[in-house]
Amino acid sequence: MSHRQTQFDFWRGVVLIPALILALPVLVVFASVFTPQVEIWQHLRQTVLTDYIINSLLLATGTGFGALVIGTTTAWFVSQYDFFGRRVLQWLLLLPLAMPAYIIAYTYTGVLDFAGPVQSWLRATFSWSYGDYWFPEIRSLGGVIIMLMLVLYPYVYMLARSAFSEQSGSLSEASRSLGLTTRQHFIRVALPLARPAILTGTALAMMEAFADYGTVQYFGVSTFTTGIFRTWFGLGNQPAAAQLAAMLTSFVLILLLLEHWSRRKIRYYHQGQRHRAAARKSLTVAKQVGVFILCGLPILFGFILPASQLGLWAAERYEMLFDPAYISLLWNSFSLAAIAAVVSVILALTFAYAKRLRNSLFIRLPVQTAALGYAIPGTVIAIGVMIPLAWLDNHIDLLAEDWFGIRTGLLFSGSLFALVLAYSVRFLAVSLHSVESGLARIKPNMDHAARSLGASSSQVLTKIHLPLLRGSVLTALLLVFVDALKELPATLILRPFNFNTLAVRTYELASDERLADAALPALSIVLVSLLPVIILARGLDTDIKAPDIKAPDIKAPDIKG
Amino acid sequence: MLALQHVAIAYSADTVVKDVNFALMPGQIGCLLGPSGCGKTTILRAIAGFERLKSGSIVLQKTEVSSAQQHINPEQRQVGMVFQDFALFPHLSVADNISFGLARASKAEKAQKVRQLLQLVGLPNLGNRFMHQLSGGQLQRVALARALAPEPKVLLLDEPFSSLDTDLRESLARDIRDILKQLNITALLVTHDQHEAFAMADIIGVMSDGELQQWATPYELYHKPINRFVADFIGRGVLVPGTVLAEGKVETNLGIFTPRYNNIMQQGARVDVLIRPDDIVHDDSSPVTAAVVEKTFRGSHILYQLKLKSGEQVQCLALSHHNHAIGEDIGIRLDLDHLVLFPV
Amino acid sequence: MLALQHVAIAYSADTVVKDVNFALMPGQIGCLLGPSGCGKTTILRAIAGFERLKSGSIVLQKTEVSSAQQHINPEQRQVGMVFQDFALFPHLSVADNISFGLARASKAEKAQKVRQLLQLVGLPNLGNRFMHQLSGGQLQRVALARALAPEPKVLLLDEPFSSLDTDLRESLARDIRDILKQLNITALLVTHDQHEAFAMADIIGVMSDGELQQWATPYELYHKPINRFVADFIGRGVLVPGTVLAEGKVETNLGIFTPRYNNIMQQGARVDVLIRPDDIVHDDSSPVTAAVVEKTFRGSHILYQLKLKSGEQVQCLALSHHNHAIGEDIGIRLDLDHLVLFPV
Amino acid sequence: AEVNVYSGRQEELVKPLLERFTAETGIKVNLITGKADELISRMVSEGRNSPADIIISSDVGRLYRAKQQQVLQAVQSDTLTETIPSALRDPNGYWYGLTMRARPIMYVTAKVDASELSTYADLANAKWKGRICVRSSDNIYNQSLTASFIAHDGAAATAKWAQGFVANFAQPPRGGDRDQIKAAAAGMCDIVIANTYYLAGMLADDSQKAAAEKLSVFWPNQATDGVHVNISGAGVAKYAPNKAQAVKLLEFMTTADAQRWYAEANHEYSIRADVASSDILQRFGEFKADTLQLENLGELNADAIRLMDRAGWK
Ligand SMILES: Nc1ncnc2c1ncn2[C@@H]1O[C@H](COP(=O)(O)OP(=O)(O)OP(=O)(O)O)[C@@H](O)[C@H]1O
Ligand SMILES: Nc1ncnc2c1ncn2[C@@H]1O[C@H](COP(=O)(O)OP(=O)(O)OP(=O)(O)O)[C@@H](O)[C@H]1O
Ligand SMILES: [Fe+3]
Ligand SMILES: [Mg+2]
Ligand SMILES: [Mg+2]
Repeated sequence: MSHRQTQFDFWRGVVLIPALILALPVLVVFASVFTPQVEIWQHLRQTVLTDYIINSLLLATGTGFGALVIGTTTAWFVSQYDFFGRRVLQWLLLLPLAMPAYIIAYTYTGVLDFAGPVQSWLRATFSWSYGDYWFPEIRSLGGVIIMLMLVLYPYVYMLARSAFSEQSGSLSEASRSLGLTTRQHFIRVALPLARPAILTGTALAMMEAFADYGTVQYFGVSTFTTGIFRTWFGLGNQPAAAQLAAMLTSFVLILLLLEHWSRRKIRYYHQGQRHRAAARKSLTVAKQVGVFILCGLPILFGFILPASQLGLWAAERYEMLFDPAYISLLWNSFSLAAIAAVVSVILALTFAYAKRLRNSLFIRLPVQTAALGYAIPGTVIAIGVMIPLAWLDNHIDLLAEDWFGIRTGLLFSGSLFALVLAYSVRFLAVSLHSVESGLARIKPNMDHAARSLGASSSQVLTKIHLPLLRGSVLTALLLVFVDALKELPATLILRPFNFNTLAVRTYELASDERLADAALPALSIVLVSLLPVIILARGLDTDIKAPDIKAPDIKAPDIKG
Repeated sequence: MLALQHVAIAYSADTVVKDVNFALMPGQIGCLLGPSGCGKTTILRAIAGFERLKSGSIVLQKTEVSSAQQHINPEQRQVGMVFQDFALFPHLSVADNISFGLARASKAEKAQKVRQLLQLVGLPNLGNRFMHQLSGGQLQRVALARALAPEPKVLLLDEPFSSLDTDLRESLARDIRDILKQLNITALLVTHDQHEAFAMADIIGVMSDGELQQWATPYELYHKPINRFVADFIGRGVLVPGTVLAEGKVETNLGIFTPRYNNIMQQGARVDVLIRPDDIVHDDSSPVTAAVVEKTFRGSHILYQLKLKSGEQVQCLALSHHNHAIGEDIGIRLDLDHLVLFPV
Repeated sequence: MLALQHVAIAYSADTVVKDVNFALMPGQIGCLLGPSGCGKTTILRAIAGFERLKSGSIVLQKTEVSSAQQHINPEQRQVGMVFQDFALFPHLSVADNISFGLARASKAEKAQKVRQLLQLVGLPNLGNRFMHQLSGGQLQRVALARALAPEPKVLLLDEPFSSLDTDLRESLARDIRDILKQLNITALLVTHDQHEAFAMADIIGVMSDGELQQWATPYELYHKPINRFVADFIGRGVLVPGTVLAEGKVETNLGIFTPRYNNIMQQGARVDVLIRPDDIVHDDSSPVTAAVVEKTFRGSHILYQLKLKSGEQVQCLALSHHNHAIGEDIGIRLDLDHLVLFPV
Repeated sequence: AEVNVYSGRQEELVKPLLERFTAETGIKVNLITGKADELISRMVSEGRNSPADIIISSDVGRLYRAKQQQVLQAVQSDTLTETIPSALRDPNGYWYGLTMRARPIMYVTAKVDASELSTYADLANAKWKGRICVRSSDNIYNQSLTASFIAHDGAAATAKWAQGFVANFAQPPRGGDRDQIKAAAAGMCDIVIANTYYLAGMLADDSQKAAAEKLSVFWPNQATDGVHVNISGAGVAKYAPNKAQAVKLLEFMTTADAQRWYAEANHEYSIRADVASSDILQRFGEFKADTLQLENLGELNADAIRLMDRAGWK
């Protein structure tokens, strides 16, 4: 009896306290609704609110849809078929994520806008002038959607890829024995089974689109995010800005709840006794070429073209490379992103597992709340992190002065701790959703079997789930790492003195419209992202390789669901 | 040692186990029989601690481990389980699966134990294989070995031999029974094979629809079923209508019988008499004959479905040398030792 | 209709099926028996098209679907399969799983078919459940219904009744046999239950270690096993040494027998005679007695292990009314219809 | 000794100066850059434990807000009061201007004659229909410009002007000041409103020079209030742990040397009369700057935004 008590408290404690801390910024935002700002809302409603809502929704759905289509298709081909170049494409497909959206926006604008080389050439060639011809306007809502979808589809791709490759071969055999072609199997079985993963990726892309500031701002599209900044900094009304953020978050919350509700009865683990991985199918040469081109397109547009443009710009400033400050920039970025990735994946594993163990509202609520942080613009979250931390620091300082006559100053805020905390809040959604969608594919009897053999609940996590979740955990690590690498708003505001990152550097130069100077750090973000990709690529690949009888390290390819 | 008291278990609103009571002494082997979906696995899962009780309690070695209020974690119960779906760990080799529960053992001890258990289940050379490289029956044996390895105080076996061929099943059942007895492990087995239950269990529970119908020794269960369900479920048989005469004798179309035990039935009461296939002995020389309606070849025997002159159908198990055609009339004789009656 | 010619199948370097040959006529029901791990599932998987052949060929309806060079995709074979591990779709309800293969049917037709099949497998009310809400036996029945729904030309059943209780198993086996016959579906069944094989199959193959030992009718298999392995694997029995006398008679410690069929054996040759438990009839009045060494209660019968005066052990299946204690001497009589001999 | 700087200007535009300061005084400088508003929020929540000694902003509105939020303290320094014109600093010494920039009208030399131009107000005239490029009203430069309009002419007149002005846009606002200049050079529009240092920066950049050369600067409102200007500036934090060093840094930034660096590195106008502008800036000619007390811009910023919202200035 006492055992049960302590266990219960253990998981509650392990989850509740960090989850509440992580949820705090989101709660700070939501707390704003208690200070009604009637007058300003009236103004917003009469003027710009409709625009904000429509644009934000279009932006998020457009981006989400695009990411879904690109990510799912590429993931399917990469996980199911063997074709020339698959091994390389498989991780190249992740790279566009490393491009800050506003940077890719700058590069495309540079090429495609009215003053850019393409249109200038057209005008010169056909002696047209402004208004004589139609050309798609890159700096438009449609343009933002395309830019965002080019850099955000990797969320869907990564999650779907591990979902597809972990699907049990026996299910595809079952549908084939019932006469389904591979395509029909994809639509009727593989896709619905990967649904949690795919929709999670899509939700991440949508949340990021909701929270995007740089691109919409540059393209002159008014969304909730630009509205929040305008209201906060321009109108100087912080509560109203937070209320806008709360409204935005509510949209996301409703979407997420609907999705969960619609599949509440479904489970995604395979009931079978055996875990046979599906072997990748081989293709004819012609088809290989087709698939290669198909999977290459997102890389071409999301990575190669913009990176070449950046490369051209950067070539002019290559001396910067030899600046020692530049090395510290690389190191800061890399180490911070690595820490953030590890911390947020550990948190995600703990939270997701606690939810699996005890599906109580007590645990679900704070965890879910914390995971909403992703939909809130980074600056708002950063302030939400800073306010409670500084409050805590100041109170510790006061107490210490009262009791011991010493001043402690700022212990947490303004330290790397604050930054890591902010990253955790911001990226918990990414890691948690990846891990959860993987966990849903492990059947509960695995846990039960281990526990009946005397493994404690935490041993189940380390000895059973972790190895089985390898694909999902690697995915989460990579996604958070890359995301953290280009994280800007929280870094900007929370970092300690004299601490710079590549993203900050890129942003400062780009915001001063010095694109050529911004190109090198921007490109470096991509290059640094390559490091973990290369380190983890082996793990990713064996992950989908149908294990062979001689392979000594078979992993969990088919706990599927 | 293991006692269930008024145990009820529900999935959401569905109560699938209702008021189940039974107890096993240390070292005793119990068995649950019952139709598919009657709640056998659910009971095992509750004992292992994977399902919570709606009401009632489960006591293990004098400790209440489950009740509506209280729930001790599975890993603290020392209850091993062979899962119906095996639940083997796909990321571990056969040997690692088996040694999984031997957390505290040394490397050499583990290897020794694994070798021993692989020998027992007849897979001596497959220690390095992974789960997707095994056949169904091999998987099942690995699951069995894994559950045996830590020598739990209580072992729950959910259809542990269902994927094995008869020979292997019987020899393995015998070996495992020996091990259980030797280590004084209390075991609860679920099986659909009644012969296996009879051979292995000290005591058997028959369940239906979430309720425990009878908890008794194999012999009692077969010969003194407590109700129609048990009579029907265990073994074969048909119920033939009859009437109670004076002195407790019973009259049916097949003749008049004297119950060995005193059935407290009123004279004139209408009853059903359970006639098992082995109560009807095929005897070519008997004057009573019946027509073969259906026959099933069962190796050593042929099971005949017979139609009596009076129209009633009964079954008869004859040695398979007596191969008669459908439609043929064959001689039968009644050899009714245990008269089982149910009031109509 | 379905023919395997010199089929060999390997996993990497391991050849697990070797030179297997058999054929089924349209509408015929075949069955594979064999010890766990002997390659039964592998053969079914090769017929369905999930494994490639190392050599040999598989012909389905006059088309060669598999050979070392050639491999027609599973979805083009119209071969249904009940998988040993069910492979049900966890994201679909029971009804949707069953109607999964009915792509071209209208909604009403699907609903009708699902209702009908759920009725058949005894799950009429569970159409809306998901897989995690079903018991093991219920899952198995859904898998069966799903494979039957599209009425494939060829149906492969891999231990389709292993998780069901005896009553349900028998009635379902009978119903499914009727359906197969009625729709003229060629079926190949794998089972570990020999009674089931006998009852359901027109023809049975016994496998061992990847090789097909005998392909024959149930009766032949039991009474004319082609080699010691089959004799041992099918039914029970012991081999008693004997010597061939003049005129083909055989002498053993149990007496002298006349084979019904002419065994072309040299006089004086040393042979083993297969004695099945049903060849030894328990007869209290017989002068020949043997001591009870071991007994297993099997419901309708008790299986006695007996020790003859000469030291040989034999088995005897006696009606369970004849309940004798271990150590007791009981009367036996030999009733040897089919003399099965193997040269030593 | 050290001094902690919160800078709303990018590192590129402060760090070299700070390094020079360290070299000259031996005072170590710690720096964080960011958006001024966020840095102010950070100072507010850090309260009395804030390590910040000095906050630098590229916009007077932010300095005004910092003062409002009470994170600044008044400091007096003769050097500062003497070198900085009074319009460019807080009357009480809460903040001091460091450099100045103007936001004039630029026109495509080939399509517009300078004589057609006069004031900002004139840009609402229908004759400019479809000929004006300007960036979004999200941008502080436009907010300040509108705020100065309100300060001079009142809200009603400004609202009317904004209506007409927005109606003349060649395209919905998008991109930055340089993008407007490039669009004009490429022929999309004839008139641009942009900060001087952007045009100057383009002229100094070989790859953008050709486009920039197609435009000329027109100084509007010379007959009336003068061209709209804004400043970058700095103030000393209320709880500055190193106040003395902070003041020293402020003073350093107003030295002729430092001012010259700004003039050359970023083409800004010095607050010192004795420091010449860069060559490029000199080519734009002399102008009369608006003498509006800059504090007003901060005060009216919110009003300006609402007004632009209503005018449909995206
Ligand atoms: N992927 C694989 N790699 C290597 N060996 C395998 C693989 N799959 C099966 N085997 C081996 O092939 C043999 C035949 O397997 P199969 O599944 O056909 O057996 P089975 O006759 O169906 O047995 P069971 O009755 O236990 O299901 C087994 O010994 C098994 O260990
Ligand atoms: N998660 C669930 N939700 C709802 N009902 C369930 C759930 N799990 C099982 N059931 C139902 O509970 C009943 C008992 O299931 P259980 O698994 O205990 O049966 P069982 O006796 O083991 O059957 P079998 O012999 O087929 O394995 C079944 O009718 C099953 O449908
Ligand atoms: Fe600027
Ligand atoms: Mg069960
Ligand atoms: Mg098998």
